[in-house]
Amino acid sequence: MIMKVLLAMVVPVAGILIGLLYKGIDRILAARMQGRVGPPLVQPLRDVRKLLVKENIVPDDAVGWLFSSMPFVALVSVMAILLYLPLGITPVLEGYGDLILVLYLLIIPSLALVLGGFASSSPYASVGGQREMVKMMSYEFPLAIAVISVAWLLYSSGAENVFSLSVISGTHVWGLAGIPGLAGLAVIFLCMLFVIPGELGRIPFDVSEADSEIAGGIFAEYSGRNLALFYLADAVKAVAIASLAVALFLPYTVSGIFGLGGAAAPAADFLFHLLKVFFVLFVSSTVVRVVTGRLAISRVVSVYWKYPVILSFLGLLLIMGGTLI
Amino acid sequence: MVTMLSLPFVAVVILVCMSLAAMLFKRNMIKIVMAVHVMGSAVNLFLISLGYREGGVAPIFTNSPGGVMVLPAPQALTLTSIVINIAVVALMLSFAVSLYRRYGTMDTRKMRLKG
Amino acid sequence: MISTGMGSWSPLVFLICVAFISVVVQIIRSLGEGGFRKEEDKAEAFFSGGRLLIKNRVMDVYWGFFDAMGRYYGWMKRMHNGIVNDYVYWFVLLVTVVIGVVILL
Amino acid sequence: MMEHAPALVIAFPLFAAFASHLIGRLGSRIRDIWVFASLLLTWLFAVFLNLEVMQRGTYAYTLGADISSLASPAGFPVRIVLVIDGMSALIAFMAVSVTLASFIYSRRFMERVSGGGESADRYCSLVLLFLAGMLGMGLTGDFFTLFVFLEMTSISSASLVAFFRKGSSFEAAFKYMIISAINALFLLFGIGMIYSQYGLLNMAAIANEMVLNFSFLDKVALSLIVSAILLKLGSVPVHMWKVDVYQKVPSSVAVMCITSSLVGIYVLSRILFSVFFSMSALTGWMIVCLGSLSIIVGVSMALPQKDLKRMIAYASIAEIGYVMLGIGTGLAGMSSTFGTVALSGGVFHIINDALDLGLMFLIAGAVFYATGKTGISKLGGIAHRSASLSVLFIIGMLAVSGIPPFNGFVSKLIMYESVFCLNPVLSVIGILGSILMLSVFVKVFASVFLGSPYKGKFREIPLSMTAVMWIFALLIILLGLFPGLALDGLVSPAVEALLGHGIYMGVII
Repeated sequence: MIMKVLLAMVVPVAGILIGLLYKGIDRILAARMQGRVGPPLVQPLRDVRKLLVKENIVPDDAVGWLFSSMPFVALVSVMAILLYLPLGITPVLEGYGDLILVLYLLIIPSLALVLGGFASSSPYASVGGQREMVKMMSYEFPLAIAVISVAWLLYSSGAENVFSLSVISGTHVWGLAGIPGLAGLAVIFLCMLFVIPGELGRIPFDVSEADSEIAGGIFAEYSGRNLALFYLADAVKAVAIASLAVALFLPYTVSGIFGLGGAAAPAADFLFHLLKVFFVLFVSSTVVRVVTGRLAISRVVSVYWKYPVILSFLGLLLIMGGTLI
Repeated sequence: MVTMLSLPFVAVVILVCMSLAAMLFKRNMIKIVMAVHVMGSAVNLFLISLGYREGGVAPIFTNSPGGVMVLPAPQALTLTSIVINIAVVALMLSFAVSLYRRYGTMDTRKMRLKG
Repeated sequence: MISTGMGSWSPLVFLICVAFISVVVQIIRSLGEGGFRKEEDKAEAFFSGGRLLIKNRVMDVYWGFFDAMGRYYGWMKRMHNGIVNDYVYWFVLLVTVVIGVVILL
Repeated sequence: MMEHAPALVIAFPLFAAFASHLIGRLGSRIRDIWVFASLLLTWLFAVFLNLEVMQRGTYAYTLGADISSLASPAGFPVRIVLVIDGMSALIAFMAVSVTLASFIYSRRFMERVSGGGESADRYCSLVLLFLAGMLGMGLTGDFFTLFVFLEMTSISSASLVAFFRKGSSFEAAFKYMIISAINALFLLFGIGMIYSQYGLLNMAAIANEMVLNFSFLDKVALSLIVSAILLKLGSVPVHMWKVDVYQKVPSSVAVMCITSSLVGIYVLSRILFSVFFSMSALTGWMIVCLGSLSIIVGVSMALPQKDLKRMIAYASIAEIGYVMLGIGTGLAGMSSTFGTVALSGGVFHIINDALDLGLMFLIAGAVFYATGKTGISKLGGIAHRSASLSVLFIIGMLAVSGIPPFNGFVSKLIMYESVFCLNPVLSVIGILGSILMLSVFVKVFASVFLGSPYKGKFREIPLSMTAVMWIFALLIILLGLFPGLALDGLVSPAVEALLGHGIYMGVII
C-alpha cells in the first residue's frame, strides 16, 4: 500500500522527465537523419526553463479563466494516465481503471488544447482548434478498433477482466491468435503505430500547429508558463501513448529471461519498457516526421478513415475468423 | 376463400393501403389528414369486426334474450379509439389551417424545416 | 468503485490522484512568471503583425471533415429533406423490413 | 390513501391539469402555486412507489377492484391493471422529477418568451397532461391503456410544440401529429391482432398465453408494435420528425420530450422483455443494429447543424441509440452475464441521458432567454458575459460525451465492456460515436460561448433557471463520482424487473 502511494507520487513526475528525455533524443536523432548535429540532450529542459521565466500573456479578448486553466488541465490529465498504464511494472492504480478509461483520458489533453485554442480569441488559434478536433475525430476510429480488437482476442481466448491493463500486459497477444489472427494483429499493430503521430500532432499530422500556415495554430497566443505546461503535457503524452501501444502489442518483459528477482526485476522491466517506448516512438514519430511533409486537413480525415479503418477492420475480421477456426 | 365474415378484414386491408398510398404520394396537407382519418376508421373497423360473432346480440346481460353475444371489449375499445381519432384529426386540421395562414401553401413539399 | 466483470473504474481514487497531481503541476506552474507588463498592443491577438480588424467569429467549423465526407453528407441531406410524406415512407420501409426480418428468421 | 398511490400518481396530474385552467382565473401566482404543489405531491407519490417496490417487489394494482392487489378474480384479468416494478417505478420517478424541474425552470422562461396570462394557463395544463400520459405509459399493464396514454402524450406534446404559434412551429407540430397518429394506429392494429387470438389485452396474461403457442399472427403483431414504438422513440431511420419537434418546442418542454422518448424506450423493453421474450435473440439483434445506426446517423448529422436546439436533438437521437445498444444486447444475451451487464448499462444510461441532454436543452433555453437567438452562427462570446453558464455547458458537454469522471462515462464504460462480447464492432461504434459527440458540443461551445465578447443585448438569467440547471449539473457530478448510488438503488431493481418475466406474469395470473 505504502509502495503504491509512493509510486503514485513518483510515476507522474518521472513521466515528465522521461518525456523530456525522449524529446531530446528525438531532436538529436532527427537532426542526425537530416545531416545536422542537433541540440544537446537536455535542450528540452532548458526550453521549459526559459519558457518559465518569460512573461505569461493573456490576450484581451480571450476568456481568461478558460485560457489559463487549459494548460493545467492538459498536464494533469496526461500525468494521470501514466498511473493507469503498465510501465513494465503492474499499473500503479491496478483495479481502479482500465483500458477504456485510458482511451478516454487520452482525449482530455487534446480537448484542453482545443478549448484553449478557441478561448484565445485569435483566428489562427481557432483554426488550429478546429483542426485538432477534426484530427481527433479521425484517429480515434482506428484507435478504437485496435483497442477493442485486442480486448476481443483476449475475451475469446477465455480470459477474464480483459480490459484490465495488467491482464492485457500479462498476456502475450501474439501467442493467442491463430495464423489469420496473427496477420490481423500485425495489421492492427501497424494501424496503432500510424495513430501515434496523429495523437501527438507530429508531422505529417501537425495540422493544428502548422507554423507556416497558421502561425502555430492553437499555441499562437500562448506564452510563458502556459506554453511550458502544454510543452510538458506533449512530452508526457508521447510516453503515455507509446506505453499504451507497448502494453497492447509488445507486452514482453526481461526479468524472467535473466532470472532476476527482488527489486532488480521491476527495475529491469521498467528500463526495458522505456526501451520499447523509445523504439515505438522512434519508428512511429521520429522517422515519420523526418521523411514526410504536412498533410492538408481534409486529407488527414481521409488518410485515417480510409486505409487504416479498412485495414484494421480487416484485421479485426481476421482475428475473429482466427478464433473461430 | 372470402366468406361474408372475412369481408370486413379485406376492407380493412384495402382502406389501410389506400390511406398509406395517400400519405406517401399526396402533397396536400388536408388530403394527408383525410388519409389519417381513413386509416383510423380502418383500424376501428378491424377492432369491431374482431369482436363480432355471427348472430350475436348486444352484450347486455339485463333482459338478454340468451344465445351468443358479441364481445364487449372491442366495442369499448372502438368507442375510445373513435374519440381519440376525432381529437387527433381536429388538432391536425387546426395545425394545417394555421400553417396555411403563415406559409400560404398546403403543399408538404414547401416545408421549411429540413437538414 | 464499479466493476463490469471485464474492467473496473473508481472515480474517487481517480479524483485523489488528480488532486495530488494538480499540486505537483501547480508547483511547476508557480515556478513560472505569473503575469505580464501591460504595454501597448501586447495583449492584442496576433494577426500577421497587423491589427485584427475582423473580430473573431468561429465559422464553418470542421471544414476538413465535411470536405472529406462530402459524399456521405450529400446523401444524408437528401434523406433529411423535411417532407412529411418521406417520413411516412421511411416508416413504411421500417415496418416492411421488420416484418420481413421477424417472419423470415 | 397510500395503497392507491399507483392510481393517484396518474390521476392527480390529470385532475390538476384541468383544474389549473380554472384556478388560473384566480391569478397567475395562485395557479403557479397550485401546479407546483400538485407536481410536488405527484413526485411524493412517485417516491413512495419506488420505496414500496423496494419493500414488496413487483406488484399489481387493479383499478376499481375491492381488493386492489387481486388482478384476476376469474382466472384472467378483467379490469385495467397497473403493474409497478423496479423499472416502471424508476420511469415514473424520472418523469415526475424532470417535469418538476422543468416547471420551476419554465416559470420565468415562459413569462419572458410568451408573455404569461392565458397562454401560461394553457402551458400549465398541457404540461400536466403530458406528465399524466407519460406516467400512464410507464405504469400501465395492458395494451389498450398504453394506446390511450400514448395518444394523450402525443396530443399534449404536439400542442406544446405549436406553442409559439410561429409558422415553423406549426409545421413541426403538424409533422409530429401525422407521425404520432400513424404510430398510434399501427400500435392499435398490432394490439387488435393479438386480441383476436387470445381475447386478452393484459400484457402479462398475453405473455402467459404466448408461452404455449406463438403463432404467425403474433409475429406480425410484434413487428407492427415494435416499429410503432421505434417511431415513437425516434430511432433511425424514423427519426426525422424528432429534430423538427425538438427545435421548435420550448426548451423547458424539450427536456420532457427527451423523457417521453425514454418512456418509449421503457415501453419497448417492457414489451420485448416481458411479453415477446421468446423472440429475444432476434429482436435484440434488431434493436442493437438500429441502435448503432442511430448513434452513427445522429451524431454525424448533429455536426453540420446550424441551430443549437436542432443540434442537441440530433445528439439525443444518438444517445437514444446508446440506450438501445445496451438494451438490445441485454435482450440478445438474455441468459448470459454480459447481457445483464449491458442491460444495466443501458438502464443507467436512461437516467444519464435525461440528465445530460436535459441540462443541454436547459442551457440552450437559457441562451435563448438571454439573447433571444438559437442560431449558432448568430451567437458568440457568451462566456464573457456569463461564466456560470459556460461552466454548466462544459459539465454537460463532458457528461454527454462520456469523459471521466462524469456520469456518462460510467454507463458508456459498462456498455462498451459488455456489448463487445456480442460483437466487437458495436463497442467501436460506441467509442467513435462518443468522440464525435464531443466534437459536436465543442463546436457549440466554441461558436456560442467563446470568441470575442457578445455585443448584443444580454438579459440576466433568473435564479430559478440557474438553480435548476445547477441541480442537473450537481446530479451529473454526483452520479459520476458515486455511480454505485444509482446502480444499486435504481438500476439493479429495474434490471431484475426486466429480466424476471416469470415474476411479471406471476403478479397478474
